[in-house]
Amino acid sequence: MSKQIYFDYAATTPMKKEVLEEMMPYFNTEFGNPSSVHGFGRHGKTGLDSARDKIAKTLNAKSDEIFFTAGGTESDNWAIKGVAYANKNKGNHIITTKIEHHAVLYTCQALEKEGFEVTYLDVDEYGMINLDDLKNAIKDNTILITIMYANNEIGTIQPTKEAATIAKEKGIIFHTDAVQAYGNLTLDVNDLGVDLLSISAHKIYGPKGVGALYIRKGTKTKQLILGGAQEKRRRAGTENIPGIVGFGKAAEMAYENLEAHNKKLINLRDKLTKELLEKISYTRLNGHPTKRLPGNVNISFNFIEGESLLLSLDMVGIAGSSGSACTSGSLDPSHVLMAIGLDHETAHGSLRLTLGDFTTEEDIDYVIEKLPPIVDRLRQMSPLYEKVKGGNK
Amino acid sequence: MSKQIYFDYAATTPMKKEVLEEMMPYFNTEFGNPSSVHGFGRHGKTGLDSARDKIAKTLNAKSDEIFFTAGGTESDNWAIKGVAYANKNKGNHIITTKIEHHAVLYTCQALEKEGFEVTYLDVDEYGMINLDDLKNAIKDNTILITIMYANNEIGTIQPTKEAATIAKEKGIIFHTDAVQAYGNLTLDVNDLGVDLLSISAHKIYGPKGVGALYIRKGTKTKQLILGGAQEKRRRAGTENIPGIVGFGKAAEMAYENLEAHNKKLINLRDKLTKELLEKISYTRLNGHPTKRLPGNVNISFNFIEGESLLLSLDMVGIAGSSGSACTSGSLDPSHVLMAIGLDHETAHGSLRLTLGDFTTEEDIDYVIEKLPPIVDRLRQMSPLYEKVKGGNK
Amino acid sequence: MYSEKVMDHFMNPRNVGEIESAEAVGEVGNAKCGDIMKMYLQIDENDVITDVKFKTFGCGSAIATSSMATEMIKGKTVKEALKLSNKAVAEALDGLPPVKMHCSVLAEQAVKAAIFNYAKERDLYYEELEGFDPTEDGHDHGHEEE
Amino acid sequence: MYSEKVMDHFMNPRNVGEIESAEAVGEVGNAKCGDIMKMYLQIDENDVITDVKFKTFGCGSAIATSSMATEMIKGKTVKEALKLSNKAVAEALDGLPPVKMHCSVLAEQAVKAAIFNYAKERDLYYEELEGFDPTEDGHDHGHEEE
Ligand SMILES: Cc1ncc(COP(=O)(O)O)c(C=O)c1O
Ligand SMILES: Cc1ncc(COP(=O)(O)O)c(C=O)c1O
Repeated sequence: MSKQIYFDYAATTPMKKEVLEEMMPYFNTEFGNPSSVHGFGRHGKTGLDSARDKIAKTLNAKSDEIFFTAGGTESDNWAIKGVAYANKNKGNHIITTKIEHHAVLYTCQALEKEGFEVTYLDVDEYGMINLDDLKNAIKDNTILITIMYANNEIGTIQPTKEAATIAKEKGIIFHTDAVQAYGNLTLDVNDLGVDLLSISAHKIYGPKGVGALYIRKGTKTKQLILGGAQEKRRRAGTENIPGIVGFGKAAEMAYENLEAHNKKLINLRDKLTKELLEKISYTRLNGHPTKRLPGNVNISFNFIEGESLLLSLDMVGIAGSSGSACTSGSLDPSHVLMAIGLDHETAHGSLRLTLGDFTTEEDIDYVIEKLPPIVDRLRQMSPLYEKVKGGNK
Repeated sequence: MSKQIYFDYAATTPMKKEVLEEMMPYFNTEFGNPSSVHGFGRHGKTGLDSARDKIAKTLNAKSDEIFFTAGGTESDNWAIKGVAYANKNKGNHIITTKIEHHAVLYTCQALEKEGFEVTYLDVDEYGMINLDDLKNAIKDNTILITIMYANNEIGTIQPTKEAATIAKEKGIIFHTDAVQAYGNLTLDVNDLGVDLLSISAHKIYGPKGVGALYIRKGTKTKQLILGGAQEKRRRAGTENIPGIVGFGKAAEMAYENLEAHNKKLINLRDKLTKELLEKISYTRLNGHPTKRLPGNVNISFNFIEGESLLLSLDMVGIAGSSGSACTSGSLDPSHVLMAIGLDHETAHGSLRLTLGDFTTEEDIDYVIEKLPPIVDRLRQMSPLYEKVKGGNK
Repeated sequence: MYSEKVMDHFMNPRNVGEIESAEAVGEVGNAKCGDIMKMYLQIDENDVITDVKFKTFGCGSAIATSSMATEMIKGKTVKEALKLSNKAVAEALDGLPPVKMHCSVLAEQAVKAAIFNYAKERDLYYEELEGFDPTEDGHDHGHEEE
Repeated sequence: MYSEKVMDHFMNPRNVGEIESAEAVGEVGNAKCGDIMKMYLQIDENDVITDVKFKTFGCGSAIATSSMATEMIKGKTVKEALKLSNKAVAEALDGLPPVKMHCSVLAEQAVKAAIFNYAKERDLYYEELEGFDPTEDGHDHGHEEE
């Protein structure tokens, strides 16, 4: 295969060369353990501190409110379990949504088994929560509200500030999974009023296996990973200095170019969406038409299944993703697509194409050219299509 | 400062250039998410599988018994909490030792707060457990024994096989923290009979922020990190493919050269120990004289404090570590040095010099030359020394 | 993740389509699980399957196993076709990933379902269909236990 | 982690040693916590500290603060020396890491302890020693709360 175009930036991103360059010295020159009393360690410490400052700056947080983790998943697990365990004297009720990432959802489910009570808010057809639902869900024993900033599958951006304001009025701790939003949207923890916020490096052209949790000063949490005194005794384990340094650089770069990045992505995103919906019948855009991540396109193609669509696209060098269960080996299609009201068949026929910094207009044109015949070929094979094709187009 | 010699390999190691080379393509070429249905993801998957095979091979384990984590700390936390929570229907008693790494110790202490019962075995003056103590500590409700393979401070190697055999006879799950032993000693999980074993990449010239947990097939455990379906649904989070690939390479290299590596280190270690003990009075070797890690030297210098010793060494380009509380900002000196029976003053005056693949005979000679006058200078300043110096030498 | 044979049968599936006046038609699977297979068999007076077509909604391996199954029963007698096992289909494709083995089960069942309907209409008895339930979809997506 | 001044006073400490017939000797700290400071003051009839020496068992900043404290009180009157605050010592060293601030407290207390003993022997009263307890070691290693 010659051409290979990446349309799966929401899954992970290639690391930028500037990020790798920044990391290089920390692999085998400035490689010391930052807790050590010697030059090798001090240099590591300097890299660590500077990355922490950079990330704090992008979030308008204080440096000592940023704690490094091994990724978005750990940040989510830590945020939720940490708040739940540290505040269980105050109550045992948690509010979240039906469309969270599994890192949040499964953590909440695990807490339910331990005796916590969890309310999973519904979302509308665009994947948007209803703020009145949130208000109504709050009870005297609610200790935590965790609502994702932007959805990884359908890109919908939640009214996070409004939700956090509701939480604050009631004195409830508010966490947001901003793994998809970070680096793509302006996030100001003070303006938003969130208490905890999860981010991950590999979604913003940084290294895999590195994330962070913002914890507002004064927020009561417990540790998830116990051991050494790293991260002010709140997250143990020898620090992944090269990774953290890379994260810092990636964060800095993302926010240097945010406006240009966004403008470009939104243009390409809207072109791709419009053309595909026009060119191919029996399709629908999933997620909110405008309140969505700049790089997210998610379309359902009726009568066909997502994995076969992905495989066919892969054969022409287009790398996308799907909410079909068949891509994950599980039975049910994406819980997000089900939550916005799709039937199983439509959910299985969903395609997510996510755009990023290396996506070009030609790439978009290439998809617009290649996708319609592929959809058509698969529909011709589908027993579901024959039932309708007599009728319309 | 010109010369800089690293004597802190037990804290962390520089990454080998071969390891970095192996990782490079996965940063921005083969960077895909291995769960994805496209070429970028498939290549990541290949790197992941091959690293898993390599590590399994070094432990004589099956590939599907190796689970990647973010480091030794997470592996320890997961092993202990995972077994404790999954087996609490059978009992709530755990046995460990007083000289474990904090990743084990603090996890056990946290479980105590949750209602588990923990026995902390004493060690003798060499840091060795007593197998009869272990047998006597076992109760009907014992569900887990966790004993470190080799100690990170004093290097003592435990009779792990014998301890695991005792556990097996009683049907108790056995975990060992082999973070320091891995890559330095031959470890065969089947010969040893351990059920879980923690390892970490950055201790063997691999990347920081990557570890693994060996879990014998059939061992009942619970997840620590919940979310995506990675690692056969047992450890969530987008896989750190470059890091894992580097770990695989580092593991392979460590075991290719094990014998030569060991022979060299033991020679240098014993020379350094012998010369320092001979040249400087009021000293003692901490840890077992022969059953110790090939690269570990740990000596207490009476009347002086470890951090000032480290600082002085750093000024002449020698990077070591100490069990003194003053290096960590905590009050009490190392729990390990206390457990082997040192008084506070002696524990505070301990120096750990750990040797590795890049240590040369000249480096050893340099320390032998530089250390005695430094010790002497600090002793001349010490109010404790004046009390004895009238008497002996 | 897929063998070359699977990819070949996915990209160039054999026997796609419908047979208007097929003697035997069977459909298995459901949209919930993401795969539906429909099989059309033309069967002559000697019980020989002279033609076979399929339509499949499903993943790559669902399409590939459908294609392979049709190839494997074409020209065979009904009794021989009933002996087609999912393992044989998977092996003919040089194997399937564990999570995709259910697709081969579905292909086997699609053939059986078609013949089941054929037999029912004609009041024929095939020992091989003893215990076969066309409403069971045999879905076991190979979940890992923790 | 340490300022250049701290490193200078650690590597080249001023006034190390003992004074055989010192008017005032004080010792604070303990081996458990890893730092002991002993201070010797020579005080003339006008209450002026004409010489001062120290011995310290402890970390780099314990040695540096001892050294700096001796420098700061040398030539001062006892009353002036009693005004020496730990903050002043730390500032004179261009600051100390938060976990090491207790070392400067110890240095302040070592001076006070010596003068306390001097005053006790001679039945002198210094208002600045009101409430001073030479057995308190003021150890707060600056632990982070979770
Ligand atoms: C919304 C969201 N939350 C959490 C995660 C988990 O992050 P990571 O892969 O860094 O563990 C992801 C991505 O996988 C995500 O998209
Ligand atoms: C014995 C032992 N266990 C666990 C760890 C923790 O490993 P990591 O730093 O990879 O989290 C270390 C090293 O810090 C160690 O020496």
